[in-house]
Amino acid sequence: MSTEEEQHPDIAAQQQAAGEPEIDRGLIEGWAAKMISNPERAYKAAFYTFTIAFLVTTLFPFYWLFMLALTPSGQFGRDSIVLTPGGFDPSLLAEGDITMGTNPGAFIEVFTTLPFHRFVFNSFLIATIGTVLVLFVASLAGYVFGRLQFRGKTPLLLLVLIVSFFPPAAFFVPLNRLFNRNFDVLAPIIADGSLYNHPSAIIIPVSALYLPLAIFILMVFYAQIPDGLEDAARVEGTTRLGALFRVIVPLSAPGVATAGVLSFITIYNEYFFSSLMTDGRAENWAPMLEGVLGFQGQYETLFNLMAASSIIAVLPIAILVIVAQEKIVSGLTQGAVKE
Amino acid sequence: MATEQPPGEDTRLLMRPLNWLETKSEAVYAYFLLAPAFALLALVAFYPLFQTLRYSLFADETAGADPFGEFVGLSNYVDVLTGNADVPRQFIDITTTSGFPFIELGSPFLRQALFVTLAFVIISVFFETLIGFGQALVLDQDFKGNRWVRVAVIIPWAVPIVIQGMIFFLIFNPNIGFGSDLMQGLGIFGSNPLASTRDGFIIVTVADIWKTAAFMALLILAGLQSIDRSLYDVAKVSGATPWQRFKYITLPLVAPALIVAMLFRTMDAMRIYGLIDASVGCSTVPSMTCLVIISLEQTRRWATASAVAFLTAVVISVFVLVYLVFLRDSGGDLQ
Amino acid sequence: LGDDDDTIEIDADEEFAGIEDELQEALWDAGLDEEIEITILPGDFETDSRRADYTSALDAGRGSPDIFMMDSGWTMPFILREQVLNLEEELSDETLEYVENDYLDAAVDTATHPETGELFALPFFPDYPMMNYRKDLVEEAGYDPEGEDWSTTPMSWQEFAEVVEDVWDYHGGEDGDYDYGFTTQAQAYEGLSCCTFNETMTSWGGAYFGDHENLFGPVGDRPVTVNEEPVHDTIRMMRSFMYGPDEDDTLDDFPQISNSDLVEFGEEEARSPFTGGNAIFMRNWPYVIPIHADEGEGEIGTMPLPYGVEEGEGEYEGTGGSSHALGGWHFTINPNSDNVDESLQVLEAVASETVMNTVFEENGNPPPVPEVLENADPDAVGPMGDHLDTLAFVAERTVPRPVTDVWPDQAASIYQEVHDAYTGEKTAEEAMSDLEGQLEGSEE
Amino acid sequence: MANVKLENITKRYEDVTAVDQMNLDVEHGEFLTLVGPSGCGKSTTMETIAGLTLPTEGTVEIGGRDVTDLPPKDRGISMVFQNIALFPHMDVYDNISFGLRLRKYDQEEVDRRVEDAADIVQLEGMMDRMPSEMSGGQRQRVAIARAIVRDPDVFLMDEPLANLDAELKVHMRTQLQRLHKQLDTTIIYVTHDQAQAMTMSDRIAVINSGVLQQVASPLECYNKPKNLFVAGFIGSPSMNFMDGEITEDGFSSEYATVNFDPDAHGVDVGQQVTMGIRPEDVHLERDQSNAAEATRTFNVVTDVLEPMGDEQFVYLLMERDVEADAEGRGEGQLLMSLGPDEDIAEGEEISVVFDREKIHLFDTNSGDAIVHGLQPKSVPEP
Amino acid sequence: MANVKLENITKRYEDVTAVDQMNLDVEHGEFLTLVGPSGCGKSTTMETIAGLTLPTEGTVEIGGRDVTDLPPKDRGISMVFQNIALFPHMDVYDNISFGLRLRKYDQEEVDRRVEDAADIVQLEGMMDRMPSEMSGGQRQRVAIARAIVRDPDVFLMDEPLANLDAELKVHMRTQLQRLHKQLDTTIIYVTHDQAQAMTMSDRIAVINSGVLQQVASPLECYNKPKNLFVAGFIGSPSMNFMDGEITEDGFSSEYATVNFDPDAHGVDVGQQVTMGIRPEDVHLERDQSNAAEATRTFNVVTDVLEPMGDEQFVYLLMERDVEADAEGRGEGQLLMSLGPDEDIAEGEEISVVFDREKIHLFDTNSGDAIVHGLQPKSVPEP
Ligand SMILES: Nc1ncnc2c1ncn2[C@@H]1O[C@H](COP(=O)(O)OP(=O)(O)OP(=O)(O)O)[C@@H](O)[C@H]1O
Ligand SMILES: Nc1ncnc2c1ncn2[C@@H]1O[C@H](COP(=O)(O)OP(=O)(O)OP(=O)(O)O)[C@@H](O)[C@H]1O
Ligand SMILES: [Mg+2]
Ligand SMILES: [Mg+2]
Repeated sequence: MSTEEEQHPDIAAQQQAAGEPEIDRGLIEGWAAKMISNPERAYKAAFYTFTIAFLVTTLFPFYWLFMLALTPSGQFGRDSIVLTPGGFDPSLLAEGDITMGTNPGAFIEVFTTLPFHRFVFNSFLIATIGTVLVLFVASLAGYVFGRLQFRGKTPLLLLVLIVSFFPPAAFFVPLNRLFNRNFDVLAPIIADGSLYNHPSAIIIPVSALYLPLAIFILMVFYAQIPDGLEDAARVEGTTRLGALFRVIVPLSAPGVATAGVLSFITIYNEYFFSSLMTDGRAENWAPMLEGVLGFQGQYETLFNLMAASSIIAVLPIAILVIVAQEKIVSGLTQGAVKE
Repeated sequence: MATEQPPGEDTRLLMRPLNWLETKSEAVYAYFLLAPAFALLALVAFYPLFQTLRYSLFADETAGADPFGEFVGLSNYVDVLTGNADVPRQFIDITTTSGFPFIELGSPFLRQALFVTLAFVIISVFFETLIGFGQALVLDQDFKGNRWVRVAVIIPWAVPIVIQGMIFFLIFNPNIGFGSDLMQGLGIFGSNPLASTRDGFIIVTVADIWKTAAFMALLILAGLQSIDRSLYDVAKVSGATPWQRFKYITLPLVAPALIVAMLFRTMDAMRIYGLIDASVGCSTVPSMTCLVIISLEQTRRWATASAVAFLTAVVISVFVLVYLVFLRDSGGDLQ
Repeated sequence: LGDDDDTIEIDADEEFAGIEDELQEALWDAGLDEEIEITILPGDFETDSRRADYTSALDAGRGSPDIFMMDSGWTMPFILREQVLNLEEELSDETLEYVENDYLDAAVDTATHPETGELFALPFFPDYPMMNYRKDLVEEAGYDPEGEDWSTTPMSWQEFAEVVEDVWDYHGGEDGDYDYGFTTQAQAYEGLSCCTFNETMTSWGGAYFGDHENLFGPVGDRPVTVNEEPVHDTIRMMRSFMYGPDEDDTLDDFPQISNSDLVEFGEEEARSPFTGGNAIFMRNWPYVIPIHADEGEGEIGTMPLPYGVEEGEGEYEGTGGSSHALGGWHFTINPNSDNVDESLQVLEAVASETVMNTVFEENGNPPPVPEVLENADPDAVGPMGDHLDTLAFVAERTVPRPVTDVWPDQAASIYQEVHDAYTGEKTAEEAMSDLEGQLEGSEE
Repeated sequence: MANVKLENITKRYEDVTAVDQMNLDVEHGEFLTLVGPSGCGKSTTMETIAGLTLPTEGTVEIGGRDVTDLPPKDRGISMVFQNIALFPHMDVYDNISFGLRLRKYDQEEVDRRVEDAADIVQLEGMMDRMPSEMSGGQRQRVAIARAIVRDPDVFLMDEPLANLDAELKVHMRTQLQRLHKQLDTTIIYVTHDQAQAMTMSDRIAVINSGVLQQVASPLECYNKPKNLFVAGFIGSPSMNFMDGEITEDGFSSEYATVNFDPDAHGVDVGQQVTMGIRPEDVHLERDQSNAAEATRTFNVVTDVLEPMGDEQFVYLLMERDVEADAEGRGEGQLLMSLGPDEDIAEGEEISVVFDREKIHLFDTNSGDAIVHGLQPKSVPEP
Repeated sequence: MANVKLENITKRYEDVTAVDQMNLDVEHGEFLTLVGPSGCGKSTTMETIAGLTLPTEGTVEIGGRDVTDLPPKDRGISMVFQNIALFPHMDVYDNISFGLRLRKYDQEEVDRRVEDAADIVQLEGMMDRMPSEMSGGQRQRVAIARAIVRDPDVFLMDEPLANLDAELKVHMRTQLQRLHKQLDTTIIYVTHDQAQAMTMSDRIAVINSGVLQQVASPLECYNKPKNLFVAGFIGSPSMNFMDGEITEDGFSSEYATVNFDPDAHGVDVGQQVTMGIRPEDVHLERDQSNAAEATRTFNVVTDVLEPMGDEQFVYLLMERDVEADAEGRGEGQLLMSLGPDEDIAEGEEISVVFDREKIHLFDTNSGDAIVHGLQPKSVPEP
């Protein structure tokens, strides 16, 4: 499966150029002969096959979701939605209906029915703050577990891990009581002195519950950086902590970016606490989840709006992934990171 | 000239404790850096868990204002394990459900929830790892447009669970989706996939793989990217075929990242709930966490819920121990 | 977040939040102090999530919101735990009397403490299922619903099934344009236990716990009566509808009028094909009527649900005859609120015809007082106008929800076993005898 | 048969041409050393031969086969990397035996070979250390063992001894030479160590900025450098150079003149030439008998002394007021080497002679060598 | 004032004692070179001084302050690492300026200094290369620039020139020496290159297996090695050794005898001693005038010749049937160095003498030196 690393990318280019003048052999026969005589080509073919397979399987549900969003709500239950939205009828185009019987308006109704943008913003803010918090705290802890030797390391690591053994529900009752309690000290900062309806009521538990994973990821990546670099930074005049943030963290860019993306996504999509720590009002920091669920009633479910809102809600993540993948894939570690 | 007199000597307050730390032993330094993490965990995890543990030792009280009755020790645990507890009859008795090869294991907890969960964990984690690895290898290549392929592969992970569940629920919804007809046509599904444990199980598993393979891919990709490329040069010269390079260089070097990914995937899969709830429902595919949530939310048996949560944790811990052994062997620094 | 002190927060849902202004006006018209303003929070649409929200709010002693809108299906546990304000001591005698005398009894029952008889919740609006049908299709097949007065004359299940079969066949049957002759809810979910199965079983003369007065308890001191013939027959009839009479464990003289998709159907799954023009008959709640008016195909007609045995011929008191599960919502007051007095004033105003009519007109939710419904102006209530007589008819033939503190456990057992019987995992007798064991277990 | 032939190899990176039109023919069984300044393209050349880098132009042949498109594993080579590049997750044994295990040698054979290799690099008893637990030199030895354990047709060794101490270096040097003879392999070697280059190689290839300067035996490079670059690069300390002009009488510069017949040496009067003389070919006047034929005497002042133990280097100023520049040598400055016991002090005035037979002349502009060793005098010097 | 003082430093890893009870006093402004075989603990010593490794025992003082507990950044040191350790995520400029930027120097000052440092290591114009785009030598030069840009009190340099070519090595050597004088700093240096150790250092510290063997000036180490280890280690090629016994007449071994008066040299008859003689102190019989005082003539057979350009090494067998072992030297074998022009062939029979004044005697058992240079003969040799 490791197709390309077999040879330099420039080989591929050259081979493609060289492969041109063989067209007139039997198509299949020629192809097979090439495969055998040139395993690189076979790898290449396998590579493209896999890539396309992955693309189709990951993207099809989104495509389907999009079709669902375009389906007018009256069309549910009439025909199955497969490749075209329900009610899709190209012949309507002739009648001047450019939507061809679909309902692109769903993408606007999402915002008019509910302040969906505000929900997304809330989630975005909560996820951003949570991610920063997680990365900072987990960096410190991951560094300790990945690079330092001290007594009690394994037990402490297990203690962190134990948090992940429990379903979130196991934390809920005590946390709910805690976060709804009125703390007079908090009263000047937060209306009515309890954390309910305050973003931190989501940020704190969700970050903490995601923390073990972040710590483990960072631990693994930090452990891989050779000691020499940290030593060099310390000699150059950083503190140990400085060396962590100036050398270890940037060098673990793939790991940190991964932990960051996962953290953001996890918090952004979190299900349990998000739905319980606010009263569901956008102005009370209710997250995007409440927005999506807002289209679902006991009776009537606005499937098309749920689908449209999901697509919209996924967009920030898509942007994040585009940005972060640069980091994840930056070949920083090539060449000079060596013992 | 020889003495260093930096112009902007750092006198910020923040620096003082950091400087103080420099001279301390590695252990003191370690504890200091761990403090924030443990403070957060103490507040949000250890304290609630301790409370929950306490709750699990009391009787359920469904009528009074206080949800807990008198102290009963471990009897909630005993009841859950022996099937005497009033955990909701939310779970199909798998043994009599056709078409799904479950064995009779005793109490409903063990026979249904545990078994469904374990089957789910093993199947889904296996395929997610396999597919995630494949995806990561593809994403690790340099090719035109790989940036977009990367986004496409990772994006399912970004889909909120509610929506993930909804997509698959709707695809297999007899009115709206096409999935049931397709699968029935292929002879894989029975007549009511959303009401059948076997078919529902497949739907949930596929949905989970669709979404979480991306998680594996992301972590493995990061691991792949951290490998010093000159090692591949050495291996190439040593005569390694691509497969051997994968086996002897890539695999062992991503192993720590891979095992961490699998570890957390396993723990997550063990706690599967949201997806089930949002797609086929807990009554079709009962998992351990379903049991907790339903006891908690629906029947308000908090003590029983707490006991089930702890039992879940015990089951998970068994798996985790296995992983930790692997992680240590793979060179992940645990000792 | 600067709520000034006189604003009363009512946690309801998106739809009520949409008519906040109208409601406010109506409350003032009904005599509410002009100083008191309300704000309506769009709580979760999903009833289970709403219950979870309220459970955690009340468990944590949270002071907001001031008023909860609670599903009559799960208000009882809160009452039993005395987590909501006891209205008996707080409301004016006038209002208490109004509720006691004029409100729909079945609704008041779910708002009252079963042991003390004290009122803890104010019924806000009830909800009743009806049989909806495609009037146009039925008429094409040669029936005359209006002439035969379907809207207030219940059929027996036997008659009903034959009519459906006939109309369906007329339109091509299974292979024709309509996949379903009839849709209802047979998913394994709470709605099966409390409502769909409950009402059908009742119409066959069966019951969970004997006489209807036992539905609210006393737990442990009432018979469990599920493993009996009427209950078995209910299941067998449903199996006939789904699989045809040739299958095992069915009733021979009931034709197939649907298919086994029903075991995956909740309200929405049942509604989609109907609204989408793919089903002819449908058991569902009145919310489908405004939706159908908006986007549905064909003309909708309504009638009471069919009966299995004649009214009064059931073995237990309250069973037999056309029966309709009672849904609906109540208002309760958060005892931890700082604004209990104002909240009480709001409830006083809610218990007025002005408010009831406003709600009915704006949202289509029927008034909790039958008399108000009878006096309603058909032109003022939009699409509901055509169905007032059916509504009034079914409002008098309701089956209360059997809500007690153990109901959540029991509901799970019930829908699980019934569903198993529907799908053929077990025979009706096996399933009901298993259920009997489980219910008796939870009654201890 | 494993000769290696580079034809017209060019490797360009974005902004650098690392290797430029290189043609190199290494015979079977030859020990060829690539030398050249840092960054001149030695490693790049090695990588091209190994197939780790694809040349921008040109072809590589090994054993008569065109291997330009073959992957490294099919080229029959093994390589020691400049950056050592041990597998961090394998212990010493696994690192060394990696290539053998890939080829599925049986366990005994692997053990035997690993033991032999470890023996050669003196790593016995460290078989289960991890790379992170070893010193720099130990790691480098593991890297060497990993390459030699496999007896390939061609060895590529990029600075394999850089981190070793003198004694071990000599030991390894001898070991490699022995191995070379025993196994009858071709070795291409990169080193910055003159002693290694001189003693081990059959031929040396001198590279500058990616361009091959001279390929010849070590002594030929030393004695008959093809151009100024090679002359300056080979030999440590390096040759003394003086820029001057050809006059009727021979060479003349600001600081020195040397008499000879321009015609007999193929230079033209007025030509800009650079004269070169190695430090060991500068003799004290009193020792002039050591020179085959001495030039006239130059009076100089000693500047810096560098005792090396077995010899000492003396920096000389041709005139007292010459200022020594950063490198210690420049116009008007001269380095000579003396026996360790010669009694000499800094700032002393002494007289020295050059060995005429060891004088090199280069064209200053093109840098090409013109003459190596002046012909015997026909006219007596003043 | 930045002297460095190690007191009783011991560093133990699990199974290795890397540094053993080391006491070392480096004076302010001194240039001290640590030498020793690979794995002897040089890097560990450096790390201890830098504060990167905590010694198991002992204290480190810099400038009179006990810094054992101070972090590296407060010790006023800078360091060139053996493994180079460039920050792979920073370009050359950022790598070099890292320490300055940490200390918040203003931009101009940073630019100026970086430029100067880059100049010294000849890296101008490469400021925005990434480490992965550079050759080995270029990387090493960046590492040196990073260390010198900061003018600290103490420089620690672990093999800073290993990857550089001879010319650049000489250049850098001179630059470092100049820097050393200019900045008046203390330099502690590790190298495997004898030439560097000899030419640059004020003193050399020879380490073996973590134990300090001798700390003295380069010439003293060369001429008066304190024990067998130092004698063998310093000097390249290294000293010839012969094991033998003291007789009434002096030294006697299987292959050679040297006459002297045991009493006058502080040895006892019957004592096991090892005689040492450096290759350059073995002379051809016909050149014996070059020796201060020659021993008797030994008839030997030449074995291998190694021409080095400026000299040649000749391996001699004391008897024809002696078999040369792997290292080329052993009992009965001898290495001598000759001028490059001596005409000599392999397998020739020749006669050589030793320079009596250059003969060293060591106690074979303890390894300690007994005598450096025999006293002038009182009895004529046979
Ligand atoms: N982290 C470690 N764990 C165990 N042993 C170690 C560790 N680091 C070094 N050693 C051992 O300590 C000894 C001294 O190592 P050190 O790096 O100081 O040697 P060195 O003198 O610098 O050698 P070289 O010249 O080869 O660089 C070696 O035997 C080495 O194997
Ligand atoms: N990946 C790269 N991208 C850009 N330039 C590069 C790259 N690799 C090498 N170079 C440049 O190519 C030239 C030749 O590099 P090479 O590594 O072959 O030098 P070298 O002769 O091995 O030097 P050294 O003796 O210092 O190891 C250098 O100028 C170097 O900076
Ligand atoms: Mg190189
Ligand atoms: Mg070292």
